[in-house]
Amino acid sequence: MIDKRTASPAEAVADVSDGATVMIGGFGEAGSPIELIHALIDQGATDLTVVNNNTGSGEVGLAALIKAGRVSKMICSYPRTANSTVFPELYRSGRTALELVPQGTLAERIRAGGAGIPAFYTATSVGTPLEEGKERRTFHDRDYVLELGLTADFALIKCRVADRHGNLLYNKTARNFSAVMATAARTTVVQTKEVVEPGALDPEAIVTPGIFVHRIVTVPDPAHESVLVAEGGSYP
Amino acid sequence: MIDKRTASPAEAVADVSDGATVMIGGFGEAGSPIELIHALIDQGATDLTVVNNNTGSGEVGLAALIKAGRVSKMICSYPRTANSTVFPELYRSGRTALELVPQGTLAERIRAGGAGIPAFYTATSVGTPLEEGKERRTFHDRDYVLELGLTADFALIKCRVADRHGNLLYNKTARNFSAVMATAARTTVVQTKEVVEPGALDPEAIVTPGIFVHRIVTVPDPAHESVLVAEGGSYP
Amino acid sequence: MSDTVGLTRDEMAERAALDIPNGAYVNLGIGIPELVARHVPEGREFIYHTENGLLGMGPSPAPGEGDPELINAGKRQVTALPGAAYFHHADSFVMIRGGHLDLCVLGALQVSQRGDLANWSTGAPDAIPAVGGAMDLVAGVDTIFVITQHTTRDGQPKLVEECTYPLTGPAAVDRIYTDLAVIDITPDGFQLVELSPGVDYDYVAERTGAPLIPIRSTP
Amino acid sequence: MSDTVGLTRDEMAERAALDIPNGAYVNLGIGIPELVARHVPEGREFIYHTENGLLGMGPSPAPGEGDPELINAGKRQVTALPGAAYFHHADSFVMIRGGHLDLCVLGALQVSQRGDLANWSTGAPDAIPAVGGAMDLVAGVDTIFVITQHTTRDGQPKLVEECTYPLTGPAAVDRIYTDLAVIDITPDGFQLVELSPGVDYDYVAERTGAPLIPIRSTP
Repeated sequence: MIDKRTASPAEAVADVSDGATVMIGGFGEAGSPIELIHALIDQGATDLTVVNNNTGSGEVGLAALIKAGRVSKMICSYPRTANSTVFPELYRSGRTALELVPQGTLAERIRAGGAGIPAFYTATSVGTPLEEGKERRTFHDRDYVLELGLTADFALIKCRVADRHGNLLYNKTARNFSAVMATAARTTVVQTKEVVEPGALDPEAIVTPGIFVHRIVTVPDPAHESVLVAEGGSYP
Repeated sequence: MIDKRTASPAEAVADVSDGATVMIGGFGEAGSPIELIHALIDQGATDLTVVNNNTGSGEVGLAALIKAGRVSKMICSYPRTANSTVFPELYRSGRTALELVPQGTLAERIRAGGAGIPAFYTATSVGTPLEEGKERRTFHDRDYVLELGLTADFALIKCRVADRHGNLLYNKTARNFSAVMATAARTTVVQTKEVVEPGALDPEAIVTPGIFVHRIVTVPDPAHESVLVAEGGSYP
Repeated sequence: MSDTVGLTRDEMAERAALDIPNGAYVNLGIGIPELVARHVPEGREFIYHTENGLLGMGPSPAPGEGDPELINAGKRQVTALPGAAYFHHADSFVMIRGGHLDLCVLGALQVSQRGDLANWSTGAPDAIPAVGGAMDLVAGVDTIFVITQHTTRDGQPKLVEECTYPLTGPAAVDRIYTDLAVIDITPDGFQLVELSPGVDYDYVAERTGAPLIPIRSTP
Repeated sequence: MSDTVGLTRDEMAERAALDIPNGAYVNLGIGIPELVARHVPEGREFIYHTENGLLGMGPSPAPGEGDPELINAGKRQVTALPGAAYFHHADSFVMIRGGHLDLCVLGALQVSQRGDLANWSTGAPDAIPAVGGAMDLVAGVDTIFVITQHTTRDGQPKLVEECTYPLTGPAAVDRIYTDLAVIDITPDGFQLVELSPGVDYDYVAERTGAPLIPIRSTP
């Protein structure tokens, strides 16, 4: 019987090693797998390269991971958000590096990584400072830059409901980067509010087919970042 | 009120001009928009470049369009199927050209065209006769070839249910190329068994968002290619 | 003229909305552009796209009825209208990069007379660079409207000969809506299209950092 | 030895199925590979992928219960098992090209001692070239099994030093299941792994177009 359930967040992230590249789903707090991130903080892996659209807020979730000094490099499009104070400090002091990637290019690089496409061309960033260091090439009289696919050792994502095979449905705009990251990591770890039997989900409506999912952890009542931040929470 | 419904297949394909590139959805008979293809035959446009995984079967649908001499070039992965006699004859006599593309590369070239990506690299076809004429490049010690995005003037596709905005759901494996082609054509024409009001479809389950769809024609009871072929049907 | 000359933020948004065609698929940037959604002209329907994965975005939810996982690109809670669709980020930028959106309304730090847009960074050495989806939008969407105050808080022109801030994209902007005027980017530079009530040509031209072509008189 | 020496098509498929690990995501080519689905070893579960957009493919439908739009890559009607998912062609080849499938079982015209596979064209001048998804599968899937008769109908070896037919992909094949033997591709060439009942080394070696390394004796 195919059953990708794992007992706990701790067990699901137990083998993340120092120096790993970890994609973390979410756009702001929507889709942020807070419980998996906190388990990763407990687990202790360091020198991580983290891929996320942002850098978290307050001192919980992704921001807490960064604050704990575990992240040597962020790859993201928008590291500056409301209540985002942890990353700016570490970035200015040179302790966390930043690779700034336009949001659509970031999504497409992850998609390419998952699709076995090592590189593609896009017009995004042509003629801007973010073109620097990229190869430029003309197709049909327009200029494009070469961008490289992005893969990871782990993806940590959150969904609404999963079946034992790892077929996933998300909640509204929490789908964002998660459904793409699931395809691009060697090991994709999902926290879900609910697990159902295969056949309970409509096969026409599945967003992430189980082939992309390796571990499922049930977190029935996940924390909301904005609530924790409003409460002044910090982790650990 | 946004309403993309069009009165008839004839009206939906009225402006296809000679020399147009037309993507036609379907894999074998699954998803083949027979009524739209027949309307295109009636309409008379010729010198078409057609993109489809196959070349149709019998003398109906795509095969009938080819038989009518309207297709100067096919772009496809598998022009040879059971009951496929029309294309081989025209190909051997030099009246229809063929661009043979591996199936995954065909899907990805169409996806790239729809995504504003002019070109990408893939390992598929490296070291084979289909590599001929393509640029080869090494990334991370593996060889890849450069492939170009593919766009079209029109996409003719079939779905199960649409709403007025053009949000689409498909039927099982009839989704195949159609959902990708919808993104890559200047004008996407859809035949659907049913049209519903916006809000009737679950926004989490929509496969093709309405932004990719321009015209919707209701064909409540579409013909099945295999049935027509078994009956010895031919069009017109 | 007084400090209150020209349009308010809300009036600028209303003016821009007038130029959006019926049925358009529109992405609204953060800030004044968000206000455009309040001003759909009578008889028209626009479909709003937010790059974090929603087509058919509706207004803010009633207090207490929002979902923290139903947000817009500015990370504010929104709603989904009938006919909405959710999708992931790669698909969302297929819409943007692939040229499927009709129009995008963005804010600006500077716009050059060639339509170069700078709206993501002042280039200050201690700034945390953050670009989001702006570069994808200007590269992918056909028609780019900018809504911006005509000058900075300390009176410097934002419409300039050459942008001094880092570019979001070259030759990107089609039309600019400011508190003082509506201005097109043309091959000849800034073309005045319309003056706000109580504003004259000289007032706008003085506050514009490049030549401003007067409204063509009807022949 | 008689003409009926070695395994039947069904037995070859059964033998190959024995080597598929539990829980594997598997794509089956057209022909003998399709028969593998009938032989899931006791206690294992495989998930079948068909490149035309289905994961969790089940057996043929009962007569009269099929849907002409629920088919496999060979365009035959199939069913969908509980836990199945439908997706479009680009996503389907994300699974293939991106290395997400564990294993693919294909037919062959020729396999070289380096694992080069030829299975899409005889290169005949009047043939209609047709490749389908074979090149994507061999380029993207880690483990490629081949099931094939050991020789052609007129007795020519299909396991050869160099393929003379156009390649599907170089250095693609890991293991070959024929009616006569199981053979691995190794850096040293064809390595005999197992002989079919009633078949000996010499019989296989004579029918193999390149050196065949005997089964290593246990030290």
